[in-house]
Order: sequence, then C-alpha cells, then structure tokens
Amino acid sequence: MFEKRLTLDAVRFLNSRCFVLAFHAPEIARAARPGQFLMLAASDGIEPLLRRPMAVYQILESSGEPVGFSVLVERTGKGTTLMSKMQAGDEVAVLGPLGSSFAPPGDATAEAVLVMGGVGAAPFPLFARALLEAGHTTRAFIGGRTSEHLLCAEDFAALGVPVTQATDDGSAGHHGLVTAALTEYLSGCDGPVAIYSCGPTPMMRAVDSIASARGLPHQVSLEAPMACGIGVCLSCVVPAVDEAGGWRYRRICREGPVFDASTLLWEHPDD
Amino acid sequence: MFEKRLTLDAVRFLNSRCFVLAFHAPEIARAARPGQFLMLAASDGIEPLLRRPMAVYQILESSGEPVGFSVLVERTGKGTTLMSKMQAGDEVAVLGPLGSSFAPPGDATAEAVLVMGGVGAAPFPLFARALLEAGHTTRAFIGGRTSEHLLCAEDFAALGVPVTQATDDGSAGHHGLVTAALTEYLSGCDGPVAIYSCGPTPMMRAVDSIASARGLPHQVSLEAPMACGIGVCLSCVVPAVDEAGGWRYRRICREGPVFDASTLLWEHPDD
Amino acid sequence: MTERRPADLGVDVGSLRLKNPIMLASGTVGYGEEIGELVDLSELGGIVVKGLSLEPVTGNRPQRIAETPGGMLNSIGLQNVGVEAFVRDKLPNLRRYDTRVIANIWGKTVQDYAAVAARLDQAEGVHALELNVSCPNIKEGGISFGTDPKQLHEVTAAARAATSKPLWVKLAPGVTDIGLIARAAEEGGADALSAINTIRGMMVNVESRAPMLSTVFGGYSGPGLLPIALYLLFEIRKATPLPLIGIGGINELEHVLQFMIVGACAVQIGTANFYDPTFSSRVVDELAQWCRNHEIDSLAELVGSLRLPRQG
Amino acid sequence: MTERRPADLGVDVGSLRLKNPIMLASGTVGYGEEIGELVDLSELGGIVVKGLSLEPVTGNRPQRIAETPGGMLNSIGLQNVGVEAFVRDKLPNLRRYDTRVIANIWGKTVQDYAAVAARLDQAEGVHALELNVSCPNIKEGGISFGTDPKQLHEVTAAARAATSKPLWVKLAPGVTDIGLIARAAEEGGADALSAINTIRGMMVNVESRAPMLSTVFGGYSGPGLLPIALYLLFEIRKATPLPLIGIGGINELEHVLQFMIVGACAVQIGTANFYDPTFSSRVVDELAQWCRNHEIDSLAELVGSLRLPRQG
Ligand SMILES: Cc1cc2nc3c(=O)[nH]c(=O)nc-3n(C[C@H](O)[C@H](O)[C@H](O)COP(=O)(O)OP(=O)(O)OC[C@H]3O[C@@H](n4cnc5c(N)ncnc54)[C@H](O)[C@@H]3O)c2cc1C
Ligand SMILES: Cc1cc2nc3c(=O)[nH]c(=O)nc-3n(C[C@H](O)[C@H](O)[C@H](O)COP(=O)(O)OP(=O)(O)OC[C@H]3O[C@@H](n4cnc5c(N)ncnc54)[C@H](O)[C@@H]3O)c2cc1C
Ligand SMILES: Cc1cc2nc3c(=O)[nH]c(=O)nc-3n(C[C@H](O)[C@H](O)[C@H](O)COP(=O)(O)O)c2cc1C
Ligand SMILES: Cc1cc2nc3c(=O)[nH]c(=O)nc-3n(C[C@H](O)[C@H](O)[C@H](O)COP(=O)(O)O)c2cc1C
Ligand code: FES
Ligand code: FES
Repeated sequence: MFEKRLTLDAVRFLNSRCFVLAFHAPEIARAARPGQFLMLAASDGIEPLLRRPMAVYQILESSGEPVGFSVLVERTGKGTTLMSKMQAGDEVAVLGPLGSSFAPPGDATAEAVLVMGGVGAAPFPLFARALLEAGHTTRAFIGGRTSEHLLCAEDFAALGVPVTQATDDGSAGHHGLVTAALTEYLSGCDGPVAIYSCGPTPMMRAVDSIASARGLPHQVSLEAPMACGIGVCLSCVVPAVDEAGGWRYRRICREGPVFDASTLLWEHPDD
Repeated sequence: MFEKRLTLDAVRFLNSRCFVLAFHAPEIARAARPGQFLMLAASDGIEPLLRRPMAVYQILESSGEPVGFSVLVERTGKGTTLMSKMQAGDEVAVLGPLGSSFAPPGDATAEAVLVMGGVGAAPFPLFARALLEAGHTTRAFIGGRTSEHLLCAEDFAALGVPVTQATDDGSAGHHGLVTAALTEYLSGCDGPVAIYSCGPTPMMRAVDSIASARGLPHQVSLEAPMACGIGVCLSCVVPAVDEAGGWRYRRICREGPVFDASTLLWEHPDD
Repeated sequence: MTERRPADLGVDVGSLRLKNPIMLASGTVGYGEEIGELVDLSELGGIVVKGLSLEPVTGNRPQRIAETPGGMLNSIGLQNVGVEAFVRDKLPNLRRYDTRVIANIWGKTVQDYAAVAARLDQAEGVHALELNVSCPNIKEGGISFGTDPKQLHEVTAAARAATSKPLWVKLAPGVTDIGLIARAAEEGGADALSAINTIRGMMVNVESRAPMLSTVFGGYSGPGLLPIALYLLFEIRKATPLPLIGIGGINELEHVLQFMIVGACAVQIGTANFYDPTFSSRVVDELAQWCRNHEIDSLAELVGSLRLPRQG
Repeated sequence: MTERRPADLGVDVGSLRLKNPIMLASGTVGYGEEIGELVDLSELGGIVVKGLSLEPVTGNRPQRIAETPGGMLNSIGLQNVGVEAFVRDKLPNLRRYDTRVIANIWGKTVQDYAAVAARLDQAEGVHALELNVSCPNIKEGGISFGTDPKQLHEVTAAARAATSKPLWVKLAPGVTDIGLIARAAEEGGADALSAINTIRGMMVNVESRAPMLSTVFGGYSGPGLLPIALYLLFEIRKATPLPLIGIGGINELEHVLQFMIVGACAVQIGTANFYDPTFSSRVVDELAQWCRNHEIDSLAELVGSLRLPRQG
C-alpha cells in the first residue's frame, strides 16, 4: 500500500452521474489486484473529512507496462460531487491499493459469471481481463435502475465478454431485476460455474441465494462507510462465521472487500 | 449592500504575494465609495468559515459606466492563500459595499496627503481619483517592509499623484519609516493639509501623532477580525470617544472602517 | 415532482405559532436592523434579538473573535444597548415585520432577569422571552445559572413570575447531565427550551503565545457544534415533553431536518448568518420544496419522528 | 534560516521520556500493525494501542461511524482482542520499534481495570498505561467512570495499586467541572492526564429518519473538537500540576504547538491518522524545523508558555 499525492491525469464523463478519474502511478498500478480499492481524498481540507473508498477500475498501461490506474465514480453525495469537479492537473491524496481481491475459480474449467449492479460494476472489467487470461469463460450480468445506471457494458464488449443487461424501469435490456436474468441463465448451464457479485446489498443477497441453492461458489465485494481503509478504526465491520462455528466481525477494508459469500452472515446474529 | 455570487473575471499577480481579483458587478460598482470594503468568501465550504474583508481597490468602467470592481489582496494566511488560487470563471460569494468611506478635506483648498503601509494602500488609488476630481492636490507616501510590500505606486503615477516611497530594509525608496518622510514633507508645507492613513496600527498611530502635533485633520481606515461585516456580531469594535465625553465601542465594519482619527482611543481606556 | 399546494410550514412553539420553523439566533443578527437590509424578516418564523440586560453593557475588550477549524469563538461580553433603549429605539423597527420577535435576556442576578422580563412583558411586539442562562450568577460565586439545576430553577421561576409571555429557556452545553438541567427549567415554568448555546473553546496564537481572545476562552459556535447540539437535543427530548428549539451549527436544510426529526419544533440559525447571510430565507424555500417532494403536509409529522433502532 | 544543530524534541511525561511529543491516539491505529506499513513508528514519541479489556470484545453492530461537518462520530464499542491476545500476538511486533508503547485499558468494573493493569504490569515493552474512563461502570448504575470524581478516584487508585508503570488517566469531556475530575485522578495516583477523549455527538439520516449510528449517538472526534480540547486542557492545567497530554482535532503543526503552549508536554494524533495517515511522522519534521526557525533548543521552553492577558 502506498500513500501518495497524485496528479489527476484525465477526467472522462460516462454520463451525467458517472465519470472516470485516471492517475499516473506506476507503483500502485503494479501492485493493484482486481477487486482492491483505494481511499481518495475529495478535498484537501476538512470537509468532507474522510477519504472515499473507490475500487480500482482500470490499470493503465504504456508499452505493456502498468503505469497508472483509474477509478469509476458515481456522484451520490458531498465527496463524489467534489470529485466530479476535479480537473486534470489537480492533486489528489490517494492511499492504496487496499483490501482483498477476487480470486479466479478454483476449478480451472469453471465459467465465471459476474453479476453487478450500478457502480458495483467498477471492479469487474479488470477482473474479467484476468479471468480471460487464466482461460475462464466469462459472462457479465449488469443491472441498474435506469439505462444511466448500467455501467461497463462497453468494457466487457471490448474484451469479448457476453453481457446481459437489465433495468428496473426497462429503459434498457431486460425489464426487471438482473437476478431474474441470472437465474434463467443458470438454469441452462451444465458445467461448473463460479459467481462473483458487487452492487446493492439486496442484489448481492439475492445472488447469494441463487448461488447457494445451486451449490455454486460465490465471491462478493462489500461496501461500508470507512474512516481509515487500512483496518485500524474498526468502522467497516460485517458479521462473518468464525473458525469455531460462532461468528466474529471482519473488516471490509482489510479482510474484504471481497469475501467468500459463504463466510458472511447476511442477517446480523443478534437479530 | 448587495449579497451576490459573482464570477471572477480576471486574476492579476502584482508580485509573489499580492494579486488583484476583478469582478463584473455593476450594482456594487455604482454603490461603492472609496474606503469601503467587501466581505469575500475564500471557499464555499466551512474552512475557512468566515468571509474575508477586503477594501474596494478599483472601480472598473466600460464606456464610462461603472461595471465592476477589483480587490487587491496580500496572501498572508489560510483564506488569502485560497484566494490566490482562484481562477477566472470561479464563483465567489461577495457582500458589499460595506462601511464608511473617506471624506474629501472639508477645506476645498487643502492638499490631501495619503499615507499607506503595505496592502493598506489598496483603497487609496480610488480615493485619489475622487480627490483629484474634487480639485485637491494629492500626494502619496507609501511604506513597506521591502520593495515587494510597496503597492500602488503605478496607480498613483498614472493619476499624476506624486509618490514618496520608503522601505524598512532600504530595498526601494527611502531607507526607514514612511512617517519620517512624511514629517520631513510636512515641515516644508505651508497651506492646509488633510491626512489619510491606512496600514499597520503602529504606522497609523505614528501618523496620528504627527497630524495631531500639527493640528491637521486625519482620517484612518482600521482593520480587525470580522465575522459578519455588517454590524451584527459586535466582533470588530474599537474604543472611541462618545458624545458625553466618555468612551464607547464603535464597530469598524459599520461606523468604520474609516474614522476621524481624533475620535479614536489608541490606548484602551481600561489600561 | 408533482404540482401540489404549498406545504404549510407553520409550527407551534407551545402557544406561539410561527409561520415557519426558521428563526435567527440571538447575538448573530443584532436587533434586526442590518440583517433586515439583506433578508426580509417577514419571511422568517422569528428573530431572537441580541441578549438584553437591564442596563447597557460595554462588552469585552477586543480581540473578540477567532476562527477555528469549522467554527468560531466569540467573547463579545454580551454588549447590548439595554432593555430601555431596545424598547425605545429598536423595537419599533421590528414591529414593522410580520414575524415573531423574541427577546433574549440575561442578568447577573436573579433579580436582574426578573426586572428585564417585567419590562418586556409590557413591550408591544415582543412575542416571547428567551433566557440566556450561560452567564455567571455574581451572587452565587460566579457559577453559571445554566450549570446548576437549583439556580436555573430559581431564575426561571423569577422570570416566569414577571411575565405572562411565552418563556423559553436557552440551555448551555458543558454540563454532565443536560436532562437534569432541562427538567429544572421545566419545573421553573419554562414554556419551551432552546438548545444549545455556545460551548467553551479556546485558541492560541503560536507566535505571540497569547490566547486569541482577550478573555482567554470564549463561546464556540458554527458547523463543528452540530453533532453535539443534536445529541444534547436528543437527551433533552428524553427528559422533558416541552417544545424544543434546535440551535447549533445549522447551515444546510438537512441540518434543520435533523433537528426537527430529533424533536425540535423550530430552529435558530446563528453563525451561518455571518458567512452566508441569506441562508435563513433560502432555507425556508428549500424546506417548502422538500416537504412538497416528500408529500409532507404539516411539519408536525416531522417533529420527533426519529426512528430508534431495535435494541440489540 | 541559520544552520544549527537539530533541536532536541525529547520531552518528559513525568518519569517517561519520549523522543518527541508526537504520539498516536488509542483507537485510531489499532495495535500498530497496519499503520506501521505507512509510518515508521520508531520516528514517533509513542503509540497508544486500542483500548484493551480483560476479555476480547465484539463491539457494536454497524453502522459504527458517521461523518459530521469537520469531524466524525464513532461507536466502535471498544472492540478489541483482549489483553492476553494483545500481549501474545501484538506486543512482540511493537517491541521491534524504538518508541514508547502505551496500553490504553478499560473495564466495566473497578476490578476489571485493576486486572488488566496487573496483567500489563508484567508485559515487557509496555511503557505506560492509559486508563480510558469514558465507559459506564456497570456496578454503579452505568454512570461513566469519567464523570464522577468519586468513581474516578477509585478506579485510578485500583489501577495504581496494580502497576508500578507510569499511569495516565484519559479524561472525558462532557462534565460540568473538568478541574474537579482532574484532581480526582491526581489524588487517585495518576502520573499524567490525557485530555481529551471524544465528546458525545449524534447525526440523523433524514431520509430514513434513523440515527446514523446503530447506537444512536457516539463519540465526536476530529478538527471540530480542537477548540474544546484546548479549553479543557487549559482548565485542567489550572487544576493540577500533573504532566498533560493534549488530544483532540490535531491535524496541523500549529495545533500541536497550541496544545504545548497551553500546557501539554506531549500530544496524541487521532482522527487525522484516518484521513492523513502520514501526518504524524510529517509533523515531527515540521516541529523540528519550527524549533530551529524559532531558536528553541528544548521543547520544555514551550510547554505551558501561554501568555495570559493582563486582567482588565
Ligand atoms: C470497497 C469500496 C469500493 C467502492 N468502490 C466504488 C467505486 O468504484 N465507485 C463508486 O462510485 N463508489 C464506490 N464505492 C462507494 C463510494 O465509496 C461511496 O459512494 C462514496 O464514499 C460516497 O461519498 P459521498 O461523499 O459522495 O457520499 P455521502 O453520502 O456524502 O458520504 C457520507 C459518508 O458515508 C460514506 N458512504 C456513503 N455511501 C457509501 C457507500 N456506498 N460505501 C461506503 N461508504 C459510503 C462516505 O464515504 C462518507 O464517509 C465503494 C465503496 C467501498 C466500501
Ligand atoms: C476593512 C478591512 C479592509 C481590508 N482590506 C484589505 C485589502 O484590501 N487587501 C488585503 O490583502 N487585506 C485587507 N484586509 C485584511 C484582510 O482582511 C486579512 O488579511 C485577511 O482577512 C486575512 O485572512 P487569512 O485567512 O489569509 O489570514 P488568517 O490569519 O488565516 O485569518 C484568520 C482570521 O483572522 C482574520 N484576520 C487576519 N488578519 C486580519 C486583518 N489584517 N484584518 C482583519 N482580519 C484579519 C481573518 O479574517 C480570519 O478571520 C482588510 C481588513 C479589513 C478589516
Ligand atoms: C457572536 C455571537 C454572539 C452571541 N450572543 C448571544 C447572546 O447574546 N445570547 C444568547 O443567548 N446567545 C448568543 N449567542 C449564541 C447563539 O445564539 C447560538 O446559540 C450559538 O451560536 C450556536 O448556534 P450556531 O452554531 O448556529 O451559531 C451568540 C453567538 C455568537 C456567535
Ligand atoms: C474510531 C475511534 C476509536 C477510538 N477508540 C478509543 C479507545 O479505544 N480508547 C480511548 O481511550 N480513546 C479512543 N478514541 C479516542 C481517541 O483516542 C481521541 O481521544 C479522540 O478521537 C480525540 O482525538 P482526535 O480528534 O485527534 O481524534 C477513539 C477515537 C476514534 C475516532
Ligand atoms: S475502514 Fe477502518 S477498519 Fe475498515
Ligand atoms: S464584523 Fe460583525 S459587527 Fe463588525
């Protein structure tokens, strides 16, 4: 992990809410694994105070060497609004790469099915590249509230990864939940499949029901408000099973953000 | 007084510490009088929280009509450092014009002698223009720590106002205090003279001793930390004589910043 | 956004109806003269004037303010024109507005409070009194009225006896148990509680090694106070059923809503008047818009609607 | 700037010498593992580890933090590995650094505190204990140890009896008279006082109308706390001659200097470790530079050098 003041190289808007910030940072680029994240400062001052966690979206290369990275940000609140006003040349404090990463399927012949909702798509194009390099057939299911919330379809297309899209309002792709499309697809599958998901919690839970019902391995990338991003504040915890058969809190920033879904307790054990 | 979000028209650096911010604002430009000030926000957020008081430096005209104004800022702390990074096109919250203004000499034949230190020069070029229009011979004494701290000499030159400069370190003009040059000049004066000063408090006090000793009218422009700039917080007070022969606090932002120096108590009455 | 009739922003602070919950806090708007040039006071729920005492008060010597990260300190020293000059010179102007005028009052003894309250009881155009109890009781060893339940009860009861107008008591933070203090004010006869006044703070000039304020420490106000004020309001809400007025750090609509959800029927804007002087009138419009968007017909639906988590 | 020998940044907290006054505050750096990847702990005066209890503690359910204007709230619930696991698994790594390791400890009863202190008295590489007294005493109706002079005296004395290591007591704000509390800790046998812990705060999600924290309110920390902490340190300085450690909102060299001028011989950096994780090591260099520029040979010249204004 590196703590750096980086100069913002480029800003690219995907739509009115989502944009990509690209940084030159060879050390971070070399170290980053798919699914990891960074803590980005939204301002140099005290408002907002805390840095914002953002998944590594792209690793940028020059002559085949990793030289930088980008993040894909959705404007939702104070910090991301300030980020949306950043311009090339601005300095941004960045800490990363942080946390765990997606692991390719244990079964070398397994198909990887990536299920994502909204900006939860951000880590998947990079992971898809790694999956393809490792020889896994890969497929993407992208959900969003409206067509504006469908992200990364072009990235998958460029990689040759087949994409199924669904929107809540039917403005693009299937009308309905992406999990419906997933269920339908899995019903027609014979071979080994490994599932990966990132998005709103209800979506990930639904994906996990589907995966469990079929006995498929499932890795999820979780979100929580984070103060430090490195494991020292204990703010970002999620209940998970422990070795002794009980449960314990795990830190999303350190043991996660990517977890084997079977280790998580979707219901809090105190409920 | 107007509360506006203005678009910054232009930024011009005079030296490494001082710069001019120019705004298009016809209403403020029409209303502003020499010696008045504005409260400028250094940021849209909460750090720094309070706006910064700045004298009206220039009234900008187009086809002879007032259409805007500028302020001359010296970078000294947090707020002015942020201001030094502002760029044309930025939006800045501005409240003004505020406070009292310099009054031309009561005696129509009097010569006006303007004594200024550092960025205390800012209000004087505008006032000099008004004095010249009213037919007063006008002369400027500019003091500063180093040549970098001598401001507005070109403005006076452009108006044809004779300038005497002095620096503490001798890097430009007389070596020593501007008040020494002032004393020397006044010793050779016969006709009626009115003194105006703005700068560090010790300078203004020294000027006041010189003016009082000679029985010359003296107007000063004071500074104090200000929260509101409009008279409601009572933070910016200075002790002054009152009608009953005692003393009372006067608000620098409302009854000032320009005061008849004879009404001020340079020593706090409680000391 | 559907086109609906404008939301009714009226709220009741006990028997006193405000046209909307947005008031200007004492000490941050003088007597309404200067701020009236920037904000139409008739658009606001009310204005609380600078703390009035029996006699005019000179106040502390400068330096009276200092900036802090996300806030400011003040030690104005309760400079004011005195209650007589207020009634004579300032109140006539305030009567021109269609808004509620609340007189913030203070004293150095219980008798002072009672005397000021009695004087204002007669004053036309003063709709309520707000006791600032963050001042030392010089007869009781200089302990602040607001930190001692017994003294607070006494001063509230004395003011209560002196006026039939609505009586608000403005609580000070910096006490171990604010609920105890709130109940003392209630039992003393308060009609509503305002919370909170400034909390004590200090800053030092590292070059001169002197405190930034002439009085060493002063009252901390502004955005940094917000979470403290919300918490104290929550504690006060648990302690008493009195109507509450939320104060502390408000500079966004969301802050107004937070105070109301926790239990305030109205709020006061303080320090924001300095750095964003038209915020108060803007937030009235924003509140109306928010209510329309959320299909809220009356703000009473909002007040105290906090959803507490299940225990666990 | 003249070329001079480097300033000596060493300071004494009672009998414990620190190589410089910059420490990392409890709860913001875990047990030094992760932060050690970013900051060379040997460059710092010390590290205070996350509050330890007799048994491991799970902590509160999420959501555990919320941002505030210029600060944050936390309600971690004192999650920790317990004192045994600390000594076994965490301390060996900390012993590798040439710095002071301070164990922050807490309990639900006086006996808990004493037991943890006794266990750590034996632990090699723990240079001092810091009592976190911002926790409810479950045997005394849940009143926080830090708000009641009697209980504070008792818990301090119990810990004092259990260890011969330097004993620091970390005071909680939110009390009417911090001087009283400080003296109780002194009389209980504290060697130094740390001030301050977080102050209570609350924030509400206006859409869900629920508190942002699962525990409704939590501890407020960060820049907004600075002026409050400086003021309380000033009051504590007046109340007791004990060495003081300043904590609260520090994120600039100037804040460190302010605390020292008011009377702290050392400081702790808390929340800044989250949003500016290398600040602590940077500020050591800045402090050295400042001392050189100001021709200060020993920080003792700075500590308590506050220049109070003449009375008037
Ligand atoms: C591991 C991880 C990876 C993420 N990757 C991305 C990404 O690639 N692209 C992207 O757009 N977003 C991503 N997010 C979510 C992103 O961090 C939040 O949208 C962002 O913090 C919101 O900040 P704000 O100031 O705009 O919102 P506000 O609502 O103003 O934030 C208030 C506070 O809540 C926190 N917060 C609010 N929403 C979230 C959230 N969903 N997750 C965590 N903290 C939150 C903020 O960090 C802040 O502390 C990720 C979150 C995590 C935990
Ligand atoms: C009526 C008036 C007119 C002024 N005109 C000019 C001008 O034309 N050009 C110019 O460069 N400066 C002018 N000043 C001074 C200017 O306001 C301060 O330099 C500025 O506020 C410093 O802000 P800062 O954040 O950079 O400094 P900081 O030291 O970080 O400010 C901390 C706090 O102290 C206040 N403060 C610090 N120095 C002063 C000061 N000298 N006067 C008032 N408040 C101060 C700040 O406003 C702020 O609240 C004027 C001041 C007044 C009162
Ligand atoms: C400069 C200043 C003067 C104040 N004067 C008074 C006063 O006279 N009486 C009073 O009850 N409160 C006074 N207050 C406190 C405010 O009314 C308010 O309670 C406090 O500032 C917190 O709100 P805020 O954070 O919105 O400013 C004053 C506050 C400031 C900043
Ligand atoms: C997330 C978090 C956890 C904390 N945990 C502890 C703790 O276990 N023991 C303790 O004494 N203080 C704890 N504190 C308080 C800090 O040590 C410090 O006193 C406080 O945050 C004020 O300093 P700051 O503003 O620099 O953060 C914690 C603070 C935070 C933000
Ligand atoms: S964000 Fe601090 S422990 Fe995870
Ligand atoms: S700055 Fe508020 S009264 Fe002058």
